[in-house]
Amino acid sequence: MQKPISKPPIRWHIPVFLAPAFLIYTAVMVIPLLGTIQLSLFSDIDGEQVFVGLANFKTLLGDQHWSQQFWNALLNNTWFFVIHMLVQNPIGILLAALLSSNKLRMKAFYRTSIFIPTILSFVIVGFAWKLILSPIWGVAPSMLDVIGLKSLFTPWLGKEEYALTTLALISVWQFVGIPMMLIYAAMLSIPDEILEAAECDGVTGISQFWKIKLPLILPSIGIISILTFVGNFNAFDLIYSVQGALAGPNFGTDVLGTFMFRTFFGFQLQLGDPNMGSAIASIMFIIILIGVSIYLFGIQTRLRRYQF
Amino acid sequence: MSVDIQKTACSQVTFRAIAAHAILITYTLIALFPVFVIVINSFKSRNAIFREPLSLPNAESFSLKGYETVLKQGDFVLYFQNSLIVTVASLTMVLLFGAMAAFALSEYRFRGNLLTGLYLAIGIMIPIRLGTVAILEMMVASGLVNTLTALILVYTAQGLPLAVFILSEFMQGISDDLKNAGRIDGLTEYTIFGVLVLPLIRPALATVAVFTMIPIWNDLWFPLILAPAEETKTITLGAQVFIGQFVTDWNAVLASLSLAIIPVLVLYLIFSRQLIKGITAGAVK
Amino acid sequence: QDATLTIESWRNDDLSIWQDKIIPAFEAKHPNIKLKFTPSAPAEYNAVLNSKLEAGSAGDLITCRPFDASLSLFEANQLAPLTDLEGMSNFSDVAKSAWITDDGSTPFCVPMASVIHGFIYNVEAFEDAGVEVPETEAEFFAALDAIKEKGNYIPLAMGTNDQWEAATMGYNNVGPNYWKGEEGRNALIKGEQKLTDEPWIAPFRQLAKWKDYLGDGFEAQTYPDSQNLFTLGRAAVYPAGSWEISGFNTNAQFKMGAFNPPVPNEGDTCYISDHTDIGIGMNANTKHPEAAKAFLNWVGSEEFASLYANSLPGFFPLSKTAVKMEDPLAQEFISWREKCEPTIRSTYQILSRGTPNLENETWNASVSVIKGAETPEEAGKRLQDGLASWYDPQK
Amino acid sequence: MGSLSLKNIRKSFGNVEVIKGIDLDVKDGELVIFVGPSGCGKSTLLRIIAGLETESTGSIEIDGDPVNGQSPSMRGISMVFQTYALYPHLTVKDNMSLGLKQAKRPKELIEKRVGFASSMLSLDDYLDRRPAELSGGQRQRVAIGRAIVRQPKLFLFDEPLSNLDAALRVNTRLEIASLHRQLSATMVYVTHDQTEAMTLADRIVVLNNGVIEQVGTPMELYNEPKNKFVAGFIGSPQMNFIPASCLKIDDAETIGIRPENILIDGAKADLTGKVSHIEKLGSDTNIYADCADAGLICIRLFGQHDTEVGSDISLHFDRDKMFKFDKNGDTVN
Amino acid sequence: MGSLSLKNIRKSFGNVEVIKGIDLDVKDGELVIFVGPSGCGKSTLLRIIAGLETESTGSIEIDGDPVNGQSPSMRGISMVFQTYALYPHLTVKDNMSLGLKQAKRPKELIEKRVGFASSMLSLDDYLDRRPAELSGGQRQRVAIGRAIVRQPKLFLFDEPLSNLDAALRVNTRLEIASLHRQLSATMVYVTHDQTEAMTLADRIVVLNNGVIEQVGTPMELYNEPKNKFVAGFIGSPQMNFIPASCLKIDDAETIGIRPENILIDGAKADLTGKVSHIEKLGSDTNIYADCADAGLICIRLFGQHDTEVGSDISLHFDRDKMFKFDKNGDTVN
Ligand SMILES: Nc1ncnc2c1ncn2[C@@H]1O[C@H](COP(=O)(O)OP(=O)(O)OP(=O)(O)O)[C@@H](O)[C@H]1O
Ligand SMILES: Nc1ncnc2c1ncn2[C@@H]1O[C@H](COP(=O)(O)OP(=O)(O)OP(=O)(O)O)[C@@H](O)[C@H]1O
Ligand SMILES: [Mg+2]
Ligand SMILES: [Mg+2]
Repeated sequence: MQKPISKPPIRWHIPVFLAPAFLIYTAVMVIPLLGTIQLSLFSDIDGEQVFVGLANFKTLLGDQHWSQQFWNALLNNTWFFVIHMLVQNPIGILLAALLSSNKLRMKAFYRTSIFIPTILSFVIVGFAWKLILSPIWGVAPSMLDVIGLKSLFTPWLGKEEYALTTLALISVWQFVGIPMMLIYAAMLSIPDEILEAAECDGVTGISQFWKIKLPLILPSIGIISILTFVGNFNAFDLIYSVQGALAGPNFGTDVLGTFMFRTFFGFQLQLGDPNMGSAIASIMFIIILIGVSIYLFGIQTRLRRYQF
Repeated sequence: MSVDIQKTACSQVTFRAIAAHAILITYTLIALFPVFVIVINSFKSRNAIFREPLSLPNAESFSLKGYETVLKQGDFVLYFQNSLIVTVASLTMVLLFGAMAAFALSEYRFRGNLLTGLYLAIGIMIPIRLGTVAILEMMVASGLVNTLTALILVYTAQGLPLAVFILSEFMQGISDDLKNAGRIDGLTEYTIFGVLVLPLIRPALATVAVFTMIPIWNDLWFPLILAPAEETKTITLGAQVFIGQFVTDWNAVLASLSLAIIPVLVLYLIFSRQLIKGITAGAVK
Repeated sequence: QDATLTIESWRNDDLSIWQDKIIPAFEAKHPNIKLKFTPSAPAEYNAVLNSKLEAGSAGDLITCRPFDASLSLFEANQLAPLTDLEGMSNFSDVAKSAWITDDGSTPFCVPMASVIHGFIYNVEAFEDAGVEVPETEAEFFAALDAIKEKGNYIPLAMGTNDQWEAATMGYNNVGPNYWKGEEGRNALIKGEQKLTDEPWIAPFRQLAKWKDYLGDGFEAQTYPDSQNLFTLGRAAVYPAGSWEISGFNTNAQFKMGAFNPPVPNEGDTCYISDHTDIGIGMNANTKHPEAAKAFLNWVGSEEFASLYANSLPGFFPLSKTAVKMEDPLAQEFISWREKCEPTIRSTYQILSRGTPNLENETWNASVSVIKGAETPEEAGKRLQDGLASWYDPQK
Repeated sequence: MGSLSLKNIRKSFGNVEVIKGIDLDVKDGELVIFVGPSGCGKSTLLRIIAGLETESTGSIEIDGDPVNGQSPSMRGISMVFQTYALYPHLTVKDNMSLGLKQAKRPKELIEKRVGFASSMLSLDDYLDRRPAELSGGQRQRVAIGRAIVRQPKLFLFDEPLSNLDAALRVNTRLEIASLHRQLSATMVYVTHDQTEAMTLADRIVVLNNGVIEQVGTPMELYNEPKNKFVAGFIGSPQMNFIPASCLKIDDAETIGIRPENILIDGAKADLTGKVSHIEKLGSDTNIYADCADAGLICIRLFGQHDTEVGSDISLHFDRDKMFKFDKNGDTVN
Repeated sequence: MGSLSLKNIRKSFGNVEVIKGIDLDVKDGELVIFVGPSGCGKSTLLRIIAGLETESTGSIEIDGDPVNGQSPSMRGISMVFQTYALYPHLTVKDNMSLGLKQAKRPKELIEKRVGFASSMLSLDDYLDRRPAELSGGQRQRVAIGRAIVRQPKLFLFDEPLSNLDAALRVNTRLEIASLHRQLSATMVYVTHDQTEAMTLADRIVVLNNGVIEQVGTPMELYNEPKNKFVAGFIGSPQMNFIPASCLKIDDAETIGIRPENILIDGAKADLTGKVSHIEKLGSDTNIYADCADAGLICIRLFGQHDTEVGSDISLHFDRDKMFKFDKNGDTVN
């Protein structure tokens, strides 16, 4: 009995696997967000939403008042990101590397402790650090005093030149658990035997990290960088809870997130302007999209993945 | 001479271990110090908090006022329960659906693969908060306002992009031979996913679970907007009562938020037990 | 018929007062109406409320921010007009001004309370330094100097981290004495005065001098820090709003007094900021308009005024009928209404409708001036330029 | 029922063509063994048959039905992977029974089959261990067990015995042979072991560099190799190749003679040389003699022999058992 | 310089003791081969020597220095893993040179050594590939290459040739032997291949179930096995074991006779039976005869023979080559 040559059957499992995520995500996230993004092309004129094309963007980038705030926020954001990349990720990788070394005791304790800040709510983080760094209640000054560095103390959160860096470091403190966890998970999947082979080859300790582990976890580092990028350019809560929506001192800690929130939802007497707000959001989105695309097409495709 | 070599060898090993512990302990202290400050202060009277923020509660300054206020105000057990239901349900959906989508994207080549991946990744780039009004309208229309379902749906949507992104990366690390062995064993694609792939990416699932859980647990915004009713209040929203316009009841805030750490910590501990070394050991040559 | 009304509010602080006093009092009178007070955090209130109104899930009764925030809700047909509400007649035009259309024809919120600015001081600190309550600016600074000299107290408890205190309890606290209250404020609105004019620069000049009397590291000092600093007895004078009274009463262990903003020269008329702050309106889409109106009428009643004012000393009723305050500090604040001219905060009406937002700019400018990052003149010029960029009468 | 037919199969990885046109028919119930040098494409071919690798061109029929594009699970095959590919998170028992469970076979049947396989493979003591806790040979046995419990019509074995010790290897080999007979299943088998290939195969396929050099029964390949490559590949130690000129034979370029067909005989010496190295295997002895022009010649003697390294040796070749190859390496008759 | 001494090594995984007290001295420059059934602990012992597994008790000396607790890199060893354990992210070349680079050896030296190893292992064409793009045998060769380029004093090989084809296996074996001579390195080697063990080893260590059964030169083990286990393990096909009673010998429990020492001789029949199965290897023929009480007996004949399955056969045993074992399996002289 000769069966006809069958065409490859439709692989129904692919849509089945994709459907639930796709549907929920589209319905609850994409459609509402599209609605919002679309607002950026409209303007409220006498209570009517009127299509104005790219006028909002023109205002945002052209109007001196808006553009000044925008560039300030973008610059701050970039600095915020730079600090995370330079401080948070290396520390996270270092901690993960230490934790994943085989013979270490008390791993679980360290891992949990270091992760605790990450599970705190912003309200608590803001409160704790404001209390600690407050010049009034003396926690930080007196601790610096113990090591004889009291003269170094200034009200970091209140000074324009330090506030953003301080906040970024607080954020690093809070989120270092994330790169740590991810890298740790990646390191766990490296088979023991490869590391044993390296041991025999005399590739141990730090050079083992550089030459064996690091290349094997590179895809995870890529993910972390992109998550840091996306997370930082969406940053909002910490700054909001420590410095408020006006992101003081003198907008020294204003990032795109706070700028957008202020504009979109309004603040104090400033009424919310969803149109301008979504224009800012759209620009944020574009910035992030560019970054992510560079990663996806330029870097991720070049990162090799290894199967174990 | 040879004995010397051994000694240095040993001391080098111990030195390395000591250095590792030193770094980790230092960082642990940095990580825990602010938490310590919060916890000790939640047991002190208001004046003591600000007079001596660093000192441990003593007979004079010890006060459970914060905790009393918290327990008196509203139904905190219910809030806890709501938070837990929302978190666990959203997590389950995020992990399951996210892993399914990630599997489809990383395992099969099909037209539109990259595009679908990008589409799902877009969600990481815009805060879902921006879609609030439309989401709220949708929930009002479907009568889901003031139900936990509304929150669960939103958090699922919010958590999916990241989950898909991270999980598909990890799924590419699973040996093809292994999945092929399954196919030859007659497993369907669904069972390959459920029986082979899911258990093997446990560390990644745990990681994603932790990442997803935290913002859900700590979120204030959507509970405030979608489910502010007494019966559906979450713990974070419940704690918010103590943050006033001009007067903040720091005792109560500290107490309620210290209490709120515990369940996430427990969840975290549960998940982090899935971070196991050598899950794929012995699979292939 | 039976109805349950939900009240939207940003007043987390008042939750227990509503639950324990106000709601039972009302329900006793209207057994078929149930009330639910559901406050949200003040910082998110506007955003949350707007979203809910837009989606149609907001409560029946809505606590109103003064001026534009509520006006825009009314214009979007989300607040119901209250023109024919009987209770409205109990309020003066000034009281209603914060919640009425620009042409003054249609009110949309029942005024609930106002707050008065001034200074609260630590009586022990004054005794310690041997100073009297200041009447004039010169006396004020002399007193601060004396306290500073003595060194036991921080003269002024204020920080700039949160920004708004500098503007609200600084600029708008001392300012009315210079711009002569309503006179200056209206002139600004009409475009007859500019923010670069002396009456508007002078308050900045005073603020600039405050720097030396603030605590170490005031740049990072937050609003709760300032409150704590004062109530823990470490600071002598607290530039205040009357809303602090109840909190301070519970937390401070020492005797407190209050004085109105000192006048520039002896014998000048004093002006105070008596700011219309809280109103309450009706959701235009409520399912129980009759019940809601019943409640709003009750809010206009004397019973409510007295109940509210005495439960929340520091929030003063706006109705025409005088209310007797039991709290001495509150009584002190309200007594200024008799000797001084009241006005509202300069930026609140009309002037903060555009971008840049004058209120927010004033926060920022006040902080800069206190820190010395900007001179009073520069600050004034910046505010004026900003305002002129969108506000036609000032162009 | 389990026949297999490959037509002009080709496969490239990137630019490199590793399978260069394979045609092969395997009859139902036949056991065919692929041999060939490392990297010649045996595993790739097996994976193509299994449907794990898509052929670049060509067609595959199993049971007469074209299966191109069909998924592995539809093809009704079992495979033992060269890399084992065990499920690391499952116990030995679950590794073996997963396929049957999936097919919803009754519990008792599963028990029985797994019991049979595990006792046949001496895995009874390890049923509850996970792969990471097994030795290399034990893992390999689990992989075999997993394949055989399913009793499909077509088995694919990729070097299934390479990590087993001699005794176990012989046993397992015999078990596979009897399984083959019992189930009359078709088997395709890759091995490097001469003994395995010679004893187990119905037919051997010699692959080289992506093409088939010769297909035939073991004895055909041994006695009538088509060319020098096959002649050299089959038989261990390898056939000796001597330039025909050394032996004054002129109808060939190269002469091939198997080590076992060389006699040490001073009287009728075809070549003389010096003993350079001796390998004693107990049952046989391999003597390597250095014969000037002819190069190193291996002589295999039955039993144990003591010959001094460096001593002179005279070799006589059994003319009947000589192979002649032309310039291209093809056999000349 | 590269001597190795193990004293009372024991190792347990959880409750299961897999190495049960091993004492062994390996002289400098010696090539010792571990053989033993799958799962008997060979790899574990090797890993203990390498320092990858910590012994539960016992001491290890390399070069006379105790190395217990020392890290593998300090012990100056090279190891070929049974599972290869190649670095997946490095090319073949880098896989081999990483160790040398790490030791900061000069570039030219690295080039030279890698060049030597890769040509010895026929890997020249694959130097720029990554492990995932190699066949099983190629991977194994890379693993060998990685071990030998470092030229340490002690080599540990875990079944290094199991995935290579016969020809390559012989070559690589010879190369390892010559490497061994050239470097006078000490080598410990695990294999399942009889030929490899017999030809390559200076001494063979027979392990069984975590203990050493016998240590000796290949011929010692072949000719004078201490017990039935060793006798059965060394030699392929396996020695035949016959109840002594069948042959009417009473100073032993069991008689062992190797297949090659059985003659087919109607005249002097010790046993008769029926041919049940024939294996033709080309160079030899194995005949399996069913001999009633004595069971299945394997007879190995040199060359090719045609015997009909089912025909009667008479077996004669060479008395000199018979082994006698007592009840405990120990050899009786
Ligand atoms: N991590 C482990 N946990 C528990 N048991 C183990 C572990 N590793 C090995 N074993 C057991 O120890 C015994 C010895 O293992 P080992 O790998 O040394 O065997 P081997 O002699 O190398 O066998 P093979 O020839 O099959 O490779 C085996 O029975 C194995 O099941
Ligand atoms: N993914 C790949 N990419 C590129 N080349 C590959 C890939 N897989 C295999 N090859 C190459 O294809 C050729 C054939 O590989 P295959 O695994 O079929 O060999 P094999 O005959 O099984 O060898 P062995 O006996 O060593 O296992 C080899 O040269 C190998 O290097
Ligand atoms: Mg292969
Ligand atoms: Mg082993």
